[in-house]
Amino acid sequence: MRYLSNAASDRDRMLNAIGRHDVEELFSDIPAEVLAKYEPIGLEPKSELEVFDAVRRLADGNPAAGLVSLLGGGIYDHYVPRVVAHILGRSEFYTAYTPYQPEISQGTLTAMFEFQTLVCELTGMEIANASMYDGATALAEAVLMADRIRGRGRIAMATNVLPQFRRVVATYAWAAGIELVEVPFDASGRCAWDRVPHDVSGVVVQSPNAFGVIESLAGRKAALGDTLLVVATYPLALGLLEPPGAFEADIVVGEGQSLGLPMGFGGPLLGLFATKMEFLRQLPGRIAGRTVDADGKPGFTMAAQTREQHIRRERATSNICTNSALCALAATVYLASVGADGLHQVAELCCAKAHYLADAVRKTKGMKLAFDAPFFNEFVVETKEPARAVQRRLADAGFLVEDPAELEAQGVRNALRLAVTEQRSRDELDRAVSALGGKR
Amino acid sequence: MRYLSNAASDRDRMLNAIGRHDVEELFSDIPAEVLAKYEPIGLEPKSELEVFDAVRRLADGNPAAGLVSLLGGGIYDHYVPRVVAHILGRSEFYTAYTPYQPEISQGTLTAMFEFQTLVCELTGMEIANASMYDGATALAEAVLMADRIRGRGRIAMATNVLPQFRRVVATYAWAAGIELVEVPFDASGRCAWDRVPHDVSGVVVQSPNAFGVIESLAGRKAALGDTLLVVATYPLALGLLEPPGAFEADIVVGEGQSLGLPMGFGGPLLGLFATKMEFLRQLPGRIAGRTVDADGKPGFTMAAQTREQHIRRERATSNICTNSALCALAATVYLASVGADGLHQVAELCCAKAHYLADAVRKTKGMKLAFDAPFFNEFVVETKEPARAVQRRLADAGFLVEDPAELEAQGVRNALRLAVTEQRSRDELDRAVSALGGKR
Amino acid sequence: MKTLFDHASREGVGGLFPACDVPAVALHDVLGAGLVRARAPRIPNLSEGEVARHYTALSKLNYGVDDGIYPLGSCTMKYNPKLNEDVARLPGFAGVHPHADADLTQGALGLLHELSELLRAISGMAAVTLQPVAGAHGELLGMFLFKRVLEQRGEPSRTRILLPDSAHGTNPASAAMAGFSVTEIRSNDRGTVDLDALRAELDSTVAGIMLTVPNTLGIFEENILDVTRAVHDAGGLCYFDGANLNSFIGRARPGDMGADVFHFNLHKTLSTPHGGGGPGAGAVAVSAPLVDYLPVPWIVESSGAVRLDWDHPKSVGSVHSFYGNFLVAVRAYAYLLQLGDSGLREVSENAVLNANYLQERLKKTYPLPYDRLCKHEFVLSGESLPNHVSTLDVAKRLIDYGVHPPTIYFPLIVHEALMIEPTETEGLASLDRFAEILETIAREAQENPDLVRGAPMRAPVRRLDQTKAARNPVLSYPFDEQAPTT
Amino acid sequence: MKTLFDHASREGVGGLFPACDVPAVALHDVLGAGLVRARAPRIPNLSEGEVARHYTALSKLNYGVDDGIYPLGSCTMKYNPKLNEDVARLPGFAGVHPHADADLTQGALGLLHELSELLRAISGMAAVTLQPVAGAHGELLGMFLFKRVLEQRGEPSRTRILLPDSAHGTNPASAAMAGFSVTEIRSNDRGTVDLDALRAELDSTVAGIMLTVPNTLGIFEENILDVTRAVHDAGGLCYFDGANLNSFIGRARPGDMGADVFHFNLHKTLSTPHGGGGPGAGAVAVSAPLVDYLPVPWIVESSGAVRLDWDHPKSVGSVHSFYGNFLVAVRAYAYLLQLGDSGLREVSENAVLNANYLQERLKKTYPLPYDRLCKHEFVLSGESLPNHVSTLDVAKRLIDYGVHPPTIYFPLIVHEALMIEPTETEGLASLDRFAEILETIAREAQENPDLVRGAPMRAPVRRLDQTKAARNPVLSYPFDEQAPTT
Ligand SMILES: Cc1ncc(COP(=O)(O)O)c(C=O)c1O
Ligand SMILES: Cc1ncc(COP(=O)(O)O)c(C=O)c1O
Repeated sequence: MRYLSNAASDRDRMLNAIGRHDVEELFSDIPAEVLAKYEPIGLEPKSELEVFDAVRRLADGNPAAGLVSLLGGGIYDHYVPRVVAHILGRSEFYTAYTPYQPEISQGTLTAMFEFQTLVCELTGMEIANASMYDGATALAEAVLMADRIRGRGRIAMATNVLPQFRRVVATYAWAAGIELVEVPFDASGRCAWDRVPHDVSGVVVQSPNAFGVIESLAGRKAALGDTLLVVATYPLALGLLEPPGAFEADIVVGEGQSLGLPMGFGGPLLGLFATKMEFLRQLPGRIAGRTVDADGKPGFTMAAQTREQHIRRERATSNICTNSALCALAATVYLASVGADGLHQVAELCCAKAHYLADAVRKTKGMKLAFDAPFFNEFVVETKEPARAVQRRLADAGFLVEDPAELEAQGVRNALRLAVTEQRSRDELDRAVSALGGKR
Repeated sequence: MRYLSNAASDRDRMLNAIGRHDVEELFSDIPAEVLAKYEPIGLEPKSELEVFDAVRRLADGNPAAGLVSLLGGGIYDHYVPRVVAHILGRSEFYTAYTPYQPEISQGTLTAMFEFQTLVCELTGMEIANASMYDGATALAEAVLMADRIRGRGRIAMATNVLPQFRRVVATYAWAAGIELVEVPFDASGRCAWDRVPHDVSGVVVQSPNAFGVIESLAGRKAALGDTLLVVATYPLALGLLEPPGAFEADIVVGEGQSLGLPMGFGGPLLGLFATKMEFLRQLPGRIAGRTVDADGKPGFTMAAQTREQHIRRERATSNICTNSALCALAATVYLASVGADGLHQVAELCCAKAHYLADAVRKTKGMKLAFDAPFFNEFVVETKEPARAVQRRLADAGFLVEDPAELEAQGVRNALRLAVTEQRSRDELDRAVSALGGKR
Repeated sequence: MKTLFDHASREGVGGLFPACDVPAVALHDVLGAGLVRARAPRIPNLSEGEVARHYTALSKLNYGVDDGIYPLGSCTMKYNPKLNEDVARLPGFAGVHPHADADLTQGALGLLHELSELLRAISGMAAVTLQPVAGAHGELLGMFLFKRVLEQRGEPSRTRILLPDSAHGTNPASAAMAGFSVTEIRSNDRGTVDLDALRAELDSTVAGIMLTVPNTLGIFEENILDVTRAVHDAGGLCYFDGANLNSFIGRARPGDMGADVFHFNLHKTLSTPHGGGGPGAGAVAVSAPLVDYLPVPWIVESSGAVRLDWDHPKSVGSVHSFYGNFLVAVRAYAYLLQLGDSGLREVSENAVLNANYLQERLKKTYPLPYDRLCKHEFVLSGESLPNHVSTLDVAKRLIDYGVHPPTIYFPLIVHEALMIEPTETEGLASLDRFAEILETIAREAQENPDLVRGAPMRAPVRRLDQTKAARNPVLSYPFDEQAPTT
Repeated sequence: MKTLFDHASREGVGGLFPACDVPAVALHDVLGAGLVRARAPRIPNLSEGEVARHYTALSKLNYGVDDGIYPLGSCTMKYNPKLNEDVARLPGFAGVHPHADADLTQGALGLLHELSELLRAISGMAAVTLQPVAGAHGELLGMFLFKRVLEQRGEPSRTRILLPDSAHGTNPASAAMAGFSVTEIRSNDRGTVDLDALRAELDSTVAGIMLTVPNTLGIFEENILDVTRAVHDAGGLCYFDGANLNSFIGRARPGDMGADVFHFNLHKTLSTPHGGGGPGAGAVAVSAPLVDYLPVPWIVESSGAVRLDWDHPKSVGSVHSFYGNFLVAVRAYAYLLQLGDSGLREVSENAVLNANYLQERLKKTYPLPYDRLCKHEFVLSGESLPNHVSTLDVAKRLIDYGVHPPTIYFPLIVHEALMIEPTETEGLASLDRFAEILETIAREAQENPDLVRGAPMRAPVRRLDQTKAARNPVLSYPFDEQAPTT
């Protein structure tokens, strides 16, 4: 086998050295009846040439990758600067383990520290961890954390939070014995704050939410009292939008895919998690901190580890071990590459292009925007025709638009969600408008 | 501009520091009338996103890249182990210059030394240089070198050498005032040795030659006396074939593309150049040698530099400076990846598959092999029908086959050259046979 | 270490994104005042070259698998084939949105389906989900499944999870996150579960047991069938932590040992890279009675077409936004295709042979508390080192010799533990070199202890002060510590 | 340094290539005895991990542009954009066979055609060929063109090429390879061509002149128009070596200065990487009278289709197997698209500003023999260093400070030359750091000369013995020096 480094002769020498005659002796501690039951999986080994070919054929079997995407809902077709993959392709980064030995992991640790800083800068929060699995599990952990802090056994969550987030939160909360209270949205598509109950540990909103609508967060935290304000966000939009931290959010989470990750059929993703310094001891996940070495030279190491499973075990703030480190590095290199100016520019492009499309939709017969509220780069269109027919028409014209079933399940009928990124040209948008209106 | 690192404010500071007011002053030494004549090239700057898109569209405009290749003639569709590109993608290798400072270029120099060794092992020669531009210029330099050594002003070259090699040799020889004498091929497609004149500095043959035929080199050198035997070869075939060195060749050159380089529309390529130790002083190009450092520790550096242009100027053995270093690294990593066993295996696959196809061709009505002589992975088919019609039929069936015009120019009419590599499956070959025979 | 924020920012970099080809929007108008960001995030604007240099320099402060042996016990830091990286970057995979219609993503769905089937066959169990994205995530899902099945059985009072004292920290943490309490079962002097201690705990409050097979000492529970039978007989369920599957893959199946839930670490067993801490992938296999509870969406095939199936009312719900770490699954799939059946056996053969070879050699120098046949790893102790040299010192000294230290101070039941997993991809020459270095360090501990206690000397930094990091947490760049970035 | 051949080979690696799916051939039968290789080449069989580790380790012994400033004068070691690498690897380019029919390769042919047109506009000349693959290759082609045009003009007796004494070594070597003799023209005290010395040589044996513009001192020949006019008046031709085009690109054109042939170094001016010594690409532009002699095939466009045109009977022939270094051309093309007209001007502005800034600062510490406005580079002298410290010592000491030395001992007309080209992509902070280090070294030469003369201390190896390498050439692995590889 091409990846194993012992020759048959090496194996013989080693067997000899340990006083064994047959390699099967090494498995004598496995019950014989278990060994006897083993059945091969029926796979012939293949060469690298054949496997590359076979897997490439599967990749070619995804026409979606070549169509023009108007898909959003948490995952967006953003441009990734080419330098990102080059840095991630350095084996020192991608083949390393969690930096348990900081002295030979300063690359990973410095990047973690930068990532945390960037998340703080984007969200307006004081501390951030080194990543969670994805936005959905980050939110689920935020719910657990909020309830650990306030202990009321109940969390309120707006129903205009993305379905995939709500599903995961529901599963985690059920298992943890936390009751989830649904908060409806109002006619503008925004959280109906007056329906938030009082006796909850925290309230969860998303902004921009599942309809692309930006929630109005100003003054909410003051009204909530000690109920924790948990906000899920879209980090790229924060190049333009006032961050949750500016509205005194207590915990901010988000899906970081927009920051330099490929869509990758939905994984791996990047969970962002930020909070206030006062909650550090309740934070899930890893965090890098600055320190000094024996010579007093600055360096980085994992900090506040006593929260973590490998030390605190069943009393840890989370069970997370492997996280999304390399995705966090991608986000770090992405943000370093675009800089503050580029982040503003790309967010502005998304916003302007989405508004261009929305304006055209407004002028299209039989179409209107479902919600009259500010949005960033994504909005919901209500159609007179059955939405699925419109979706099909867009598909025939080469556009990817989501199945309307998901919006319908969320209570928005005959509607399509359209997302626009900096990758969409005016020409593509004009063609989409034609297709929406029934022209090709 | 994204690649420049000075801000406008930096430039102001620098101008100030050097006592200039305006950047245009820095160009005051260019005659004003020249500056005045300048005309912009009419190109708007584009963003990385746009350029990637635009260039990718050009790449998509090459359907040849997706068809099944039976093309050969010096460039072959071989499989490149994936590890090769990963190593070449390390910026320490690809962004470095020629190793003028050996102490911080041991990576490049060690790989050069390995490459030279590998070329010697493959060709059976004593020394090899660190690369030439391509096989054709390597052969041209070999012709110049042979004539430098023997000084007769005449070189004999077989007409069954690849046309692209012959063209380049002709240009170089003309300029150097060397007369080229053509040696015809016999009915078996091999060099007509009895037609080699006596008063030449060297005789050039290629094996396998432009028809895929393996030349019979045994005993030739002895018959030539002090006329130098120059052999162009196909290095991957040397996994199977007795190397030119075994037949006492004096200079061996070759196109190294088969060793881990993409076809790349014909460039960059890799010129191999090997010879006998006695001719070191006449060798063109760079060569790495082993030495020791100030502590006696072994290391590598450029050797025998007094042959080279930067020292010997107009009396140098060649003008070559930049060569094909990174391609030589690719070949080195390729050979390290396949090992002696893999090289034999891949050569055997090529050979077996080509013979499978040839056997089927022999059985196809209206087709025969043009030459009755041993071949490696490439052969010439004579067709009863016009060869171009057959080529078109193959093209319609998705096969790339060369325009018969080139063979015709070489004196082989109504014929197609077919090359087979390890990448061709039996199924593809069977389909090619059907298409040859008129079936689809 | 210079950070990103120590680089001077400059105006006018640009060049990544196109000029706006639609009418610009007045942000305050379209978004409304108060929603527009007042203060830009402090991210320097740099040229691409400055960015490339910064991160290239950082990369060189790291040690990766391509730099040498990386014998972290329990982590299976084996070689990560380059083929895997290439296939995962194919635009036909990387560029697929998870919400695209199934008929436009048959390649991706088909791969996920095929991989599940292969993993199912490897595990010998009834069904597999690829949704979990890490080992701990698989454990958590497993605990959710336990909870759901017990709920459905009308046994919500089964709230205790039993755990051997050698368990990885994620095991108790996962159990707790799912609302279970944890009871530790001590190991016997052979390093395996003490059957009597286990039986004493088996009552009607027991939800089940979490076992690591082989365990974190690298020891296979010979009486695994007795253990799982006892738990099942008592009405409990059996979770198998599969982090160490490389030691028996291709030879034995958890499904034949009584597992109800088994998690794979694709980033260990199936060679996908660890990425400096992630992303991973943690497929979960279940026994027949648990199938209905698997998370939605299922990936199902019928008459050649693969689709997402949401219609499983008993399902525990979802544990990930989409279908797990797809691009990691692509890598694992490519690896499995290369291995085939014979390759699976070669993996376990080499993993176990390498570990036993090293164990036999090193036990002459470092005490081996559980001296018996091991599987893919073994645990030495540094407690007998002279001159107050600790396991931590040995680890740091290994760095000076250019190799990565093993896992240290885990499992907790071995004092001053050095947990060594050479992995199957290491060759004899590399093992011998590693052993020699450890032997040299033992000698140094005797003859020149300061050298060991003061290590590392030859790393980018010397030993880092963990106490300071904990006491005075600096967790993001202290912009105010110095003059503002220009 | 461990070489590939120092690794132990092993049997049974395999796994790259498929099993043979056609009948095996008996080699001795199909090839005939005597043609089958008798002894396998000595190449070890290794696992992929062993190969990856070996070459990863080698890469770390190198210094690249991503590691810091690389101020090799005349080499333009600027930043190599990652975009370029990615587009060059697109399968639609990398997987195209040069013999595929033109209608199947319109993307590639179109790119070559467009790039030629852009380069033609930049040069202000009549036509461009992309066939040469390096600067020296372009020079050689230029000399072939001179030869052919003179032949056609019936002036074969024009056999002398004039060359300033500051010329790069490839210039005289190229002239000689094309059968010309070389006459050196001395520079005046301003570092430019001495017009009188030139005029004195201009007779009917002169084929032409090769000029480097700006020259290797980084100085622009202010009287370039006088020089070219004089040569033309005397019936000669003018070759411009364009290695230093980054100093005036976007502002001035060789076509407006009297050039008959001009070569571009795409791997210098247009940011394509140097690859440790190649591959490069060296497009050649010619004036109208020389167009007919350009090498075949031409790449011509008519009514939207691009094709190869072989029908140019006056052509000098071919200088490359195919169409030059296509994948390098792809990179250069992508770079040009990003630059646009404004970018071209920014390139020359920054190249020249950076060089003048450094020149002004460093001339206070190191003598600047030609003290005047420079273009993209300048040449200091190390001759006044105290305590027998040489330019070589300074270069090696720079290595200890983690930066790459400049070009040294070239051009030949400056004693102990230090030829410094910061390039346009370097930023002020990096320039200041480099200057500071050079200033520190000058101080060290005074105060602690052994430190400088003994440098480098902090490189993978210490100073290498060049004499031994020359006297006792070991040019390939000495297999016999030791026990044979197992
Ligand atoms: C035995 C064991 N179980 C579980 C885990 C957790 O796996 P992950 O890090 O993928 O969450 C690990 C990882 O180190 C482990 O070694
Ligand atoms: C002035 C000058 N001319 C010509 C060359 C030769 O170019 P190449 O190395 O591409 O052949 C160089 C390269 O160093 C150079 O600096």
